[in-house]
Amino acid sequence: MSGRRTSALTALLDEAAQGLWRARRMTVVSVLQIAVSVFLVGVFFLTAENLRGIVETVKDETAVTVFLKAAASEEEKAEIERLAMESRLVARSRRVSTQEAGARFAATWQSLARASSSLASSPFPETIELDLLPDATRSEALPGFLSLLAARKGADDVQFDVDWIRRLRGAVALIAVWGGAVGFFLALGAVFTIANVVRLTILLHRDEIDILRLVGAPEYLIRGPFLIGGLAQGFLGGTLAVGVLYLAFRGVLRYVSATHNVLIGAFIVRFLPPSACALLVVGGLLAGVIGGSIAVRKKHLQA
Amino acid sequence: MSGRRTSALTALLDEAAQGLWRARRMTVVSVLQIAVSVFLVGVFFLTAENLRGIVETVKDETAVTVFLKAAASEEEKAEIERLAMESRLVARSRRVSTQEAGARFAATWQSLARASSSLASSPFPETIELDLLPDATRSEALPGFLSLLAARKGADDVQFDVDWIRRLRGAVALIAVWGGAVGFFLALGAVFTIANVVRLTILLHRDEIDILRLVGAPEYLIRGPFLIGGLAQGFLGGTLAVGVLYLAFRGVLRYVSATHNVLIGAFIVRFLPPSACALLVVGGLLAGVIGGSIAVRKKHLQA
Amino acid sequence: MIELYHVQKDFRGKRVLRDVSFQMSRGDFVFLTGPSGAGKTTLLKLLFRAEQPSDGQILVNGMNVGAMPPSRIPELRRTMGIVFQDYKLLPTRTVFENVSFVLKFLGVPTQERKRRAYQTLRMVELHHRLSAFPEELSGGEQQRVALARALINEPELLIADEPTGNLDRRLAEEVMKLFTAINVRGTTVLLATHDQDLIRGSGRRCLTLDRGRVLEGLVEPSAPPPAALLERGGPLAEGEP
Amino acid sequence: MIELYHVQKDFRGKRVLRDVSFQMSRGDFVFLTGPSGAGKTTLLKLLFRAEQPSDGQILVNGMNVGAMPPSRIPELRRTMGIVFQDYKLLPTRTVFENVSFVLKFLGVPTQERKRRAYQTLRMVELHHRLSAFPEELSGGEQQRVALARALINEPELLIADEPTGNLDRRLAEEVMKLFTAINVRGTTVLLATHDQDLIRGSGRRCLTLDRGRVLEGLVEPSAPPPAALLERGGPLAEGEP
Ligand SMILES: Nc1ncnc2c1ncn2[C@@H]1O[C@H](COP(=O)(O)OP(=O)(O)OP(=O)(O)O)[C@@H](O)[C@H]1O
Ligand SMILES: Nc1ncnc2c1ncn2[C@@H]1O[C@H](COP(=O)(O)OP(=O)(O)OP(=O)(O)O)[C@@H](O)[C@H]1O
Ligand SMILES: [Mg+2]
Ligand SMILES: [Mg+2]
Repeated sequence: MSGRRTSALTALLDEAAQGLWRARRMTVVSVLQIAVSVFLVGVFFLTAENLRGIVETVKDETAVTVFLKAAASEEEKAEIERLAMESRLVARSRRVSTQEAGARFAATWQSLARASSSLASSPFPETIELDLLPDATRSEALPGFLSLLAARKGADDVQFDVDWIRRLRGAVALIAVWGGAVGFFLALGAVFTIANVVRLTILLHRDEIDILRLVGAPEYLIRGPFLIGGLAQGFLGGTLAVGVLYLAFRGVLRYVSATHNVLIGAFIVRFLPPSACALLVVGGLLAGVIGGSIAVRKKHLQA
Repeated sequence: MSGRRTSALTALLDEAAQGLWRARRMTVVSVLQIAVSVFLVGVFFLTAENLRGIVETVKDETAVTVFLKAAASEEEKAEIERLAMESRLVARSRRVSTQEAGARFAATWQSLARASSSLASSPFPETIELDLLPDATRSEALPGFLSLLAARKGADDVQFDVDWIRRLRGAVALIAVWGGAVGFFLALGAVFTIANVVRLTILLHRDEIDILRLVGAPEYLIRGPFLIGGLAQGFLGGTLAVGVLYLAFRGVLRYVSATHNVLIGAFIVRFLPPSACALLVVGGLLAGVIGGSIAVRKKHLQA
Repeated sequence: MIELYHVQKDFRGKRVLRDVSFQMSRGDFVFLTGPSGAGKTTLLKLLFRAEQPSDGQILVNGMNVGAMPPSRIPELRRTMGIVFQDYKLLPTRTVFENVSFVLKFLGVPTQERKRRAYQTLRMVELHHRLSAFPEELSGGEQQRVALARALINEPELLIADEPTGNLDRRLAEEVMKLFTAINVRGTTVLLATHDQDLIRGSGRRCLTLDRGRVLEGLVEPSAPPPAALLERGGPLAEGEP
Repeated sequence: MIELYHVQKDFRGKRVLRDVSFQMSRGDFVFLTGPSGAGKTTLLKLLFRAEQPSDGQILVNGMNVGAMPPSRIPELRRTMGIVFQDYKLLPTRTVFENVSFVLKFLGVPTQERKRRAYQTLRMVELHHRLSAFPEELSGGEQQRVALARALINEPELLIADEPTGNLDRRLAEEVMKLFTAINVRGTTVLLATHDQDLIRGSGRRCLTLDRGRVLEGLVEPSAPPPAALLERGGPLAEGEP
């Protein structure tokens, strides 16, 4: 019994390997096709992942800056802070001293740090930065609140570019919804493409399958090789896609940092986490297996 | 001669139509496959087109705002403007009066216009907006220039968030390069997929082609139907893709404007121009024709 | 071994077999003949469930073939050796693989498969083309590969549809000797053919199909062909429902 | 019409035809026979350039077939009617389309095509199956469709490879009558067959191939078969380079 089982498994693996090898050009093309599809989905994942990072950064930037008069007393400053925190519009308040503002400026323009520190009067007044709560920009109370702040004694000016933030918000929302739609279409396209290629491949083998059935080949030896083949192709394609995606990612990153001289670290630019990579490989693998099993399903009774 | 020619053309068209109809399921699938591929490329085009719009908006936003003291004299103001224009960093200078700033604010927060105008003291000081030249943010002279402006008599404060703009610039650069790479991969994937599907389809007809050759069918009647078929499928697929793309675009737009309550008009959100649509359809059409002609090319001598 | 009771077969309303009944016992050797389009191939297809009967009952080896669940079909076919009229060789596999494939799923080890494939191909004089592909073979050679595939497993039942149509007289006679030998060893043989010479020379029982009806005749060796039956044969009657 | 001079054909070093020379004039009717694997089909394939000769010269209708540019092949084939040993019917087209396709690219209008297809199919007794697909036909019916396709165009040269292998005796004789009739109307006929009865009954010139060599013999009606030639025939000699 055990000997017989082993031999059935051997026959199955043997058939699968032979099948892939006999149609080796087709095998390569199928693997590439799956890789291309998985790759495109991966590109989307990667883009979405990093766009999300940027969007989060943007969200954090919805801050109000209160410029303080140089002469403002500590009490006046504290009152502004208290007012802000009581407003139900502000998440966090932060005091930025003249020195700190200068240091910030120096940090981003390092080469010019000296020039800045050698200026007679510091161009940076002390400020209070307020992080707004997520929905504050849409609140009807905001304009009044801003006026109120500006009218405080210690406040010199209140800076809040509503228009700009509103636009950015719109853009982010648009990108998010559009990105979701694109991702949906991409995944759909990939599934459709892989299924289609597998279907066509098996249509090519239709006569062979009919003959195998006619000579009484057991179903596991007819379907099995297609399933194993689909699995192997899907796995290879998925892995290939993730590998190429990683290389493409590193390439683009290197190109951008070389030509634009930006400290990419400022953004959360990162590759897909291992779990997402695994998901992509599994996706390719599943596509191969499901395509294979669907295509072999029918025509059981006839011929 | 003319009668014979007509009949050859008739035979050709007849064969092409019959071929498509005989394999109608396959025809539908091929059209869909081409549509999916063209659609994905179209999605990318559309995204790129609109992202470009946003990026341009962002570029325009690299402005320096000089807040003027309420007491600043006209001479002082003019001097600041002159200084700005002489700096070789500034593209345009624009004065924004208190009224204008209030109106802007009111325009974006229409429902709150009254509240704003009823405030005792206007929260909006008069400002001068300076549009920087494209490379100004990278110029070493910028910090000094900003300090200089701030030190002017009429100037109350100079607002310029270098850090934020630097980040945005980096993001835009990254998105542009990455987008280019994605577009390249997408187009490559689409071409590969269409060619692959056409190749598989013709492999399915291999025996038929061999037989037609054996009974002496002229090449135009063997290849012609595949070319015409490819052309028709490509055209249908391309048109379908552009149509669905338009519908998807409108759908997303409607969804975003309904849920986010933003005046999309603030951005240059637009569908692809007719030329790009035509390009997509022609792309699908060419893919079909080229795929068809490549696949029928070989095996001329043998059989 | 084979029992047919009132079997009918219609294709799209066209009756191809009408009220066919006959029995064969284990170890029998029976010819099936009849003019082109009489229904020979259709009758054979019913036996291995490549078609289902429109009416009537078919028993093969005690199994009700017409009504068996699809999952049991492979099992049924594995007890048979079948020579198809159009050979049905796998175009992407060599002669050796085509012939030995059936042994693979019976769990026969590779060495043994090779040995038996060689032996069987030797019987049809094709042992020198083991590694050729079907398209590199002549018509007659392909037919002999199909034959070898059916014989390699020493099946309980051998169904052969026109197995000598592309063979010259000498090879045809060799093949008939093979069938006789395998029949002596216990295999039941049902052989469809047009070749009256083969039937005449054998003295076996012979079923004649004519327009879907079965007429039985036992032909003695060296007896004249059953002209009365044959001359009636023509192409299928037109448009009979 | 057909001239072969010292033609050789090798497949991967295996010599299938060796030094074959023969001539046929316009209007001739010649049989080609020989055991299975002798090279009959290969010889015919050379005539319509489905294969190229390894050596020697082939002239058909004055055209040097072995050396002609690929672009002229369709033209060559259109002057011929060819019956392939394995039929080569288009599986996705009906009997009518299969038969009338060759008229399509000769510019024959639809009505005329229909008329001629019906007439030709009537000659092979298949006019009632005009709209059937090949897989719905019996082996012999398929063979007759292949025959009709070759005949419909009243070609200058008819090449038939085993055209009666799946036909019963009565139909085979009908087909031979057809060939004789078409030959009388001027078509040159070259017919490969194993069926010695067909050759015997005709009294035509007969080329016999044996292991790639051609042996010529004219068989008189009712004369005994050329046993001396035939009995030598066996399967292909092994491994000859
Ligand atoms: N799938 C089908 N659909 C419709 N008609 C069919 C189908 N299969 C067979 N037939 C018809 O049934 C009749 C009998 O066919 P069958 O193949 O059994 O004949 P046969 O006796 O084997 O003939 P031959 O000697 O020519 O092979 C034929 O007229 C054929 O056209
Ligand atoms: N493409 C090929 N590659 C290798 N060998 C081939 C090829 N085609 C034919 N042969 C071999 O050439 C020999 C002659 O083949 P051919 O088909 O001409 O024989 P035939 O006389 O037509 O036989 P049959 O009567 O069986 O049809 C055979 O042994 C065959 O195996
Ligand atoms: Mg039959
Ligand atoms: Mg042959």
